[in-house]
Amino acid sequence: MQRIGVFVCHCGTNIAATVDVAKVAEMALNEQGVVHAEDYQYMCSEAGQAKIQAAIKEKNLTGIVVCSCSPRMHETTFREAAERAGLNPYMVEIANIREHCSWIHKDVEEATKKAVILMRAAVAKVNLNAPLKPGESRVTKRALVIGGGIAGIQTALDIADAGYKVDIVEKTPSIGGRMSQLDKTFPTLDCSACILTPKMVEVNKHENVTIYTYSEVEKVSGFVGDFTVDIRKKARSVDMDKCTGCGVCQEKCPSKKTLSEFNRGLNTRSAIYTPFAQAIPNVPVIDRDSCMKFQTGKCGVCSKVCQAGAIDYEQQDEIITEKYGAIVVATGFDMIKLDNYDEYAYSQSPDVITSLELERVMNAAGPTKGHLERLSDGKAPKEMVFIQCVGSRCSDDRGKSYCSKICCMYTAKHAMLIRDKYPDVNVTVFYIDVRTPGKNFDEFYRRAVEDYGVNYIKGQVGKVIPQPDGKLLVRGVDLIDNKQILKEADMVVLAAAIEPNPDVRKIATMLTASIDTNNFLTEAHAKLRPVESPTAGIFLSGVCQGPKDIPETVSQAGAAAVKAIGLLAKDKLMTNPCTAHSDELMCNGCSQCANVCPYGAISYEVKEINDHGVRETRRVAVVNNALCQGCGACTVTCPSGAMDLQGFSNRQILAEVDAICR
Amino acid sequence: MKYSYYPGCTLKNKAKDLDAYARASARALGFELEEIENWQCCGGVYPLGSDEIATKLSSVRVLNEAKEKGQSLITLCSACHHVIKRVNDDMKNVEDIRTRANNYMQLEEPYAGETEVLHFLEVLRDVVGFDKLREKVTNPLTGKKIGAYYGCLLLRPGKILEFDNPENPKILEDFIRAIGAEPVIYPYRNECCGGYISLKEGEIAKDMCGNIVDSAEGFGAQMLITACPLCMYNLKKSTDEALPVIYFTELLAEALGVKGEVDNA
Amino acid sequence: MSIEANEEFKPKIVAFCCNWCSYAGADLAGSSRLAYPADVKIIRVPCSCRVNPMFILRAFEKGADGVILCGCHPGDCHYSTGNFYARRRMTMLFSMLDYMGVENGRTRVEWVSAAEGVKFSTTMNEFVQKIHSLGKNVRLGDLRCRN
Amino acid sequence: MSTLNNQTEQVKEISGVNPLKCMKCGKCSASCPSFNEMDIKPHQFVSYVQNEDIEALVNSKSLWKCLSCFACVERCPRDVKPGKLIDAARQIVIRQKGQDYLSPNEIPELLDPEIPQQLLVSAFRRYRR
Repeated sequence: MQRIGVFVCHCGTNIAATVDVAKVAEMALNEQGVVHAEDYQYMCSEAGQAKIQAAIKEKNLTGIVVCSCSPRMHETTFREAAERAGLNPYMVEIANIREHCSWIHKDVEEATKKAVILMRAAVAKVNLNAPLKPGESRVTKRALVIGGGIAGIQTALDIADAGYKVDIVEKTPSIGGRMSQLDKTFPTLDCSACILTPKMVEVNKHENVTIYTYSEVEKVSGFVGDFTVDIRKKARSVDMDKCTGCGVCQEKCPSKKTLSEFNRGLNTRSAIYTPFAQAIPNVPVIDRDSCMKFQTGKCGVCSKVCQAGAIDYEQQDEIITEKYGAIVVATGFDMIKLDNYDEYAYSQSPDVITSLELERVMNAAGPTKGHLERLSDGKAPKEMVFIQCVGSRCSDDRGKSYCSKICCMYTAKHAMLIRDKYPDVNVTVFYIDVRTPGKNFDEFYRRAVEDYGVNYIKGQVGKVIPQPDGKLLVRGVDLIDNKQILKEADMVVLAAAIEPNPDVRKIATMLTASIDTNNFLTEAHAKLRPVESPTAGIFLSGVCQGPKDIPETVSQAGAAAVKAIGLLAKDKLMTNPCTAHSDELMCNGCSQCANVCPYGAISYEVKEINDHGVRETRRVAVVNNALCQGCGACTVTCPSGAMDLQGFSNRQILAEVDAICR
Repeated sequence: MKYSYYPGCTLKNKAKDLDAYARASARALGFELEEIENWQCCGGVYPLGSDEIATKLSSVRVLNEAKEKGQSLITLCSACHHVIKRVNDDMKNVEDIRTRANNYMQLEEPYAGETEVLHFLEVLRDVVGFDKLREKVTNPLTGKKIGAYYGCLLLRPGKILEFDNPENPKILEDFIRAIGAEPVIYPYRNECCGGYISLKEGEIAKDMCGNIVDSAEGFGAQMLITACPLCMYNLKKSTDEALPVIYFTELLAEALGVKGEVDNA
Repeated sequence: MSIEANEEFKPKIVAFCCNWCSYAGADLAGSSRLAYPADVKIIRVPCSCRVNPMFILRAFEKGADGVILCGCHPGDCHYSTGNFYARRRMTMLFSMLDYMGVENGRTRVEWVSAAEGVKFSTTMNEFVQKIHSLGKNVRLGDLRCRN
Repeated sequence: MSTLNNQTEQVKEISGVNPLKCMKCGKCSASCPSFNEMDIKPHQFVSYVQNEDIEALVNSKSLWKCLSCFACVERCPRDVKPGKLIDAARQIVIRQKGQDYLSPNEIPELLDPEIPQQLLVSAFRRYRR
C-alpha cells in the first residue's frame, strides 16, 4: 500500500485564479493511498520543494503527486527534490493543472472540477508506480555540426576550443554559407568577407576540427551521447591532397555555361569550379551534370592542364561512418522562390531582383564587378525602388506567416550604400512597418532617412509594370498621403522572405528532431531552452531555428556550442529507465516485438523457465535497456501481453483512464 | 468526345461570332458541344454576398444538367465561366450554400459540385493539347504579332478559377503560338478593362482601356484577342479601335481553315 | 425527471497525447491561452504507438463519450515510426468500434506538432462539438454490462 | 448605436470578411484600378468596418466605382479581401427599396447599339436589387 502526498501549486495566480487549489488538496485526501495533501504558492520554489521534502520524511511517503505546470517544465525539478529527500525520483507524478487547465478555462467551478480529475488520474497512476533505476551510457567525445555557414563555423570553433573534436558537414563545395555571399553587413557596414574569411581560415586549420565539404549526412542512428552517423562524401573528381588550388583548370574548362549558384544565377561558372575565390577548401569540384567529359566522354582538358595530376574522373562517393556524442544543426536558410509573386514581375524582367541578388551585384567579385547596373542592358540606374515584406507576414498560402526579421535592416543598408556610392541615384523604399529592434539598429535606419535621403513610403506595391522602353512602372500606395503612386524605376529590389533550407526536413527526420509547419526546428523550450531540440543531444544553431541576423546567429551558435560542450564533458549519461520489459513467463517468443522495435533493442534467448513448477526450455524476448528508448511500440504489438513499459505500464494507463471516466 | 455547352446570353446575340467560330473549330478538332437545353442567364456577375442563394440557382441548374448527362461543362464567355465556376466551387466547398441551394432545387439527388467546369481554352490546352492543335492548323497565322488580353474574370481569384497563373498567365500566349502567330507579352494583359462601369462611367473605362492598348502597342502588338464580349466592347469603344480586337475563336477558326464556313453561313 | 432531462450534456473525453509533439502542442495551446472545453482530459504517453486498443475500449467501457489520439506528424515521430503503427492500429480499431456501435465520430486520430498550439485547440473544439452532436454514448450498454 | 452595430455585423456577415486580419499594408489600394475615383480607398474600407462607421461607407462614391476586378482579393496577403467588403456595403444599399444606383428609366440614354447583353445584366446585378 502506497503512502501518497499530493502537493497543489498556486503558481501565483496562474493556477489559483481559476482553480480552487485548496479544494483540489482537500479532495485529494479522499483518494486511495493519499495520506497528505497541501497547497502552496510556488511549489517549484525552494520553500515549496522544502515542504515536499519535509512531508516525504515526516509522513514516510512512498509516492507524490504535484499538481502544477506541465511536466515538460518542472518534472525534473520535483523528481530531484524527491530524490534528495530519499524518495525514488520515479515515484513522482505531475498533474498538469496549468497548461491543460487553468490557462485554458475561465470558469472556476469547471476548472476546479477538471483539476480534481487530473489529480485523481495522477494519484491513480502513482499508486501503481514502482521505483526505477536509470542505467548508464557512455559519451562519445566528438561533436557533429551539420552546415558550414557562420552558425556552423562558430559552433565548431567554440566546441573545438574547449578541447573536443568536431566534424563539420557542408553540402556545398565550400564552407562560408550565406554570409559569404553578402557584400557588407549591418549596422556597421563591415565588409562581410573581411570578417568571415578569417573565421573560415581559423576553423579550417584548427587541430580539433575536420571539415567535410561537398558532403551530406546520410543516416543517423543511436541516441544522445552515442550517435552513429553515415556521411556521404560526394565524389569531387579532384584529389584533395594533390590539388594546389592554382585555378588553371577553371580557366581552361571549356564548359562555362552553368549558372553560378554563388552568384544566384546572375552569371555563369565553369563545370570544374570553386564557388568563390576565398573558398575553403580551395579545391575545385567537377559538377558532373555540366561536365562534357562526364556527359559526352569527350574533353578531359582539366586533367591535361593540371600540373599536380589531381583530376580523378574515376573518383567515387565515399561513406564515412563516425560516432558522435552531440549533433548541432546549422543548416541555415534560403530565400523563398518568387513564383507566387508574379505581380512584381520578377520572372518577367531581369531588372527586378531579390536583395540577395543585389548583394552579389554590389560585390566586387559579383557578376557586375561591384558596379550597380541594370542586368538587362548594363545601364546605371537613376531610380531604384525597394519593396519590403515580399512573402513575409502573409496569412494566405502564397507566402510565409512570419516576419523574416532581417529585411528591414539590410534594405536600410542597401539604400544607404547606394546613396553613398551613387549620390545621383534616388532610392525609394515601400514598407509596411520598419522593424529595427537591436543595438544601434533604429539609429542605422534613421541615418538612411536623415543623412542619406532615402525616401521611405509607408504602403505596399501592387504591381510592377515593365514598360516598352525597359523602365519599370511601380504602382504602389502612400498610406500617409492616401495616394496611389506611379513611380518609374530602373531597378526594383524585392525583400523576399527567408525560409529554412529545404533539406532540413530530411535531416530533422533522420535526427527525430521536431520541426514546425514552417520547417523551422523546434526548440525544447521557447524561452528557457532555445538552442536545444526536444530530442536529447541535438542542438540548434542559426536560422534553422528561426529568422535571425548575423550577431544573433553568432550568439546562438556559441550557446549551442556550450550546451554541446556540457554534454561532451560528461563521461557517462543516465539513461531513461522507462524502458520495455518482457515477462518471460508470458512470452511465447513470437518475434513480433522485435519486428516493430526501431532500435533493435530486443533479442531472444533460449532459457530454462520455471512456469509454475513446470520446467521448460523456451525462446523468450530480452530487452537491452541501453538501447531501448521507451516508445512502447512492442507493448501493443505483443499478442500475449508479456511486454510492458516501465513508468507507463498497461495498469498505470488503465488506472488513469478509469480515474478520468469515473 | 461530347461536352455540355453553356453559351450564355451575349453569345446568342451581340457575340454570335464568338460562339459560331467556337462551334466550327470544335467540330474541326473532333469534339462536340451539346448545348444545355433551356439554360438561363448566369447573371453576368458572381454574387459575392455569402447570403446570396437565389442569384446562383440558374448556374446550379446548368451544372446539375451537365452532371446528369455525365459530361463536363464548357463555357466560352469569361463572365459566364467566372460565375459558373465560382458557383460550382460554392456547391462543392461551402456547406451552407450547398444545403440551401439544394433545398430550393428539390433535385432527385442533391448537387454537390460534381461537374467539371472547363473554359474552351482549357479544353484546347488540357484535352486537345496545344501540340496537337498545332498539327491541325492548316492556315498558320505566321507573322502576326498578337497581344492576348485576359482581363479579370478568367484569372481571379486564382485559387478558385485555377485557370492559369493570375499574375503571369500564358495559356493564350501558348494558344497564339499554336496557331502559328507570335504572342506579344505586355504587363496590362490581366488588368481590368472597366467592366460594367462603362455603362455609367465611360471615362474611367476609357483610361483603363487606354493603358491596356498603349502597353500592348508599345510592346509591338498588331491586334488583341479576348474571350470576353464585354472586354471587347470596352476596348473597342474606349480607344476608337486603335488596335483591332477580335475573339480568339475567330483566329482559331481561321487557323483551322473553317472560318469560311461560318462567315458564309 | 424533467430536471435531469434538461441537464447540460457534459461529455467525457479522453485524449491520448504523445510526449514529444502533441503533449507539447497542448502545452503551447495552454501557454497561448487557446481555450477548449474542460471535457477533454489528457493522458500523456511516450508515443502514440504506446496506446493499446485496450485503453480505448476501457475508456468507452467506463463511460467515455469520445476518445482522441494525438501524435507527431507522419515522418516526424520522435521514435521514427511509432505514429505509423498507431495509425494502422487505430484504423482497424475504429472500424471495429463502429461495428460495435461506437460511431466513427467518437474516435479520432490527429497529428499535432509541438508548434501547433492553434491546431491542438481547434481540433479539441471540433471534436467536443462533434461529440455534442452525437450525444451521450449509450450504445455500448452491452459492453458495459451495467455493472 | 445598436443599428450601427447591426450594420457592421451585417457587412461582416454578407462579406464573410474578418477585418481584424488586416495588417494595413495597403496592397489593395496599390492594386486598385479605380483608386483615384474612390472617396474612401480600399484599405480604408477595413478601418471603417472596424470603427463601425457603416454610414459613411454606404454613402460613399466608392461603392459604385469598384469594378469587382478582384485584384485586391487576389493580392491581399492577409486574406482580407476588401472587394468583398465593398460589395457587402453595396448590398446593404441596394437591398433597401428604392436605393438602386441604376434605374430602368435612365437605360435608354445610356444604350448604344454595340452594348453586349452581358454589360446590362452585370450592371443590373451590381447596381440594383
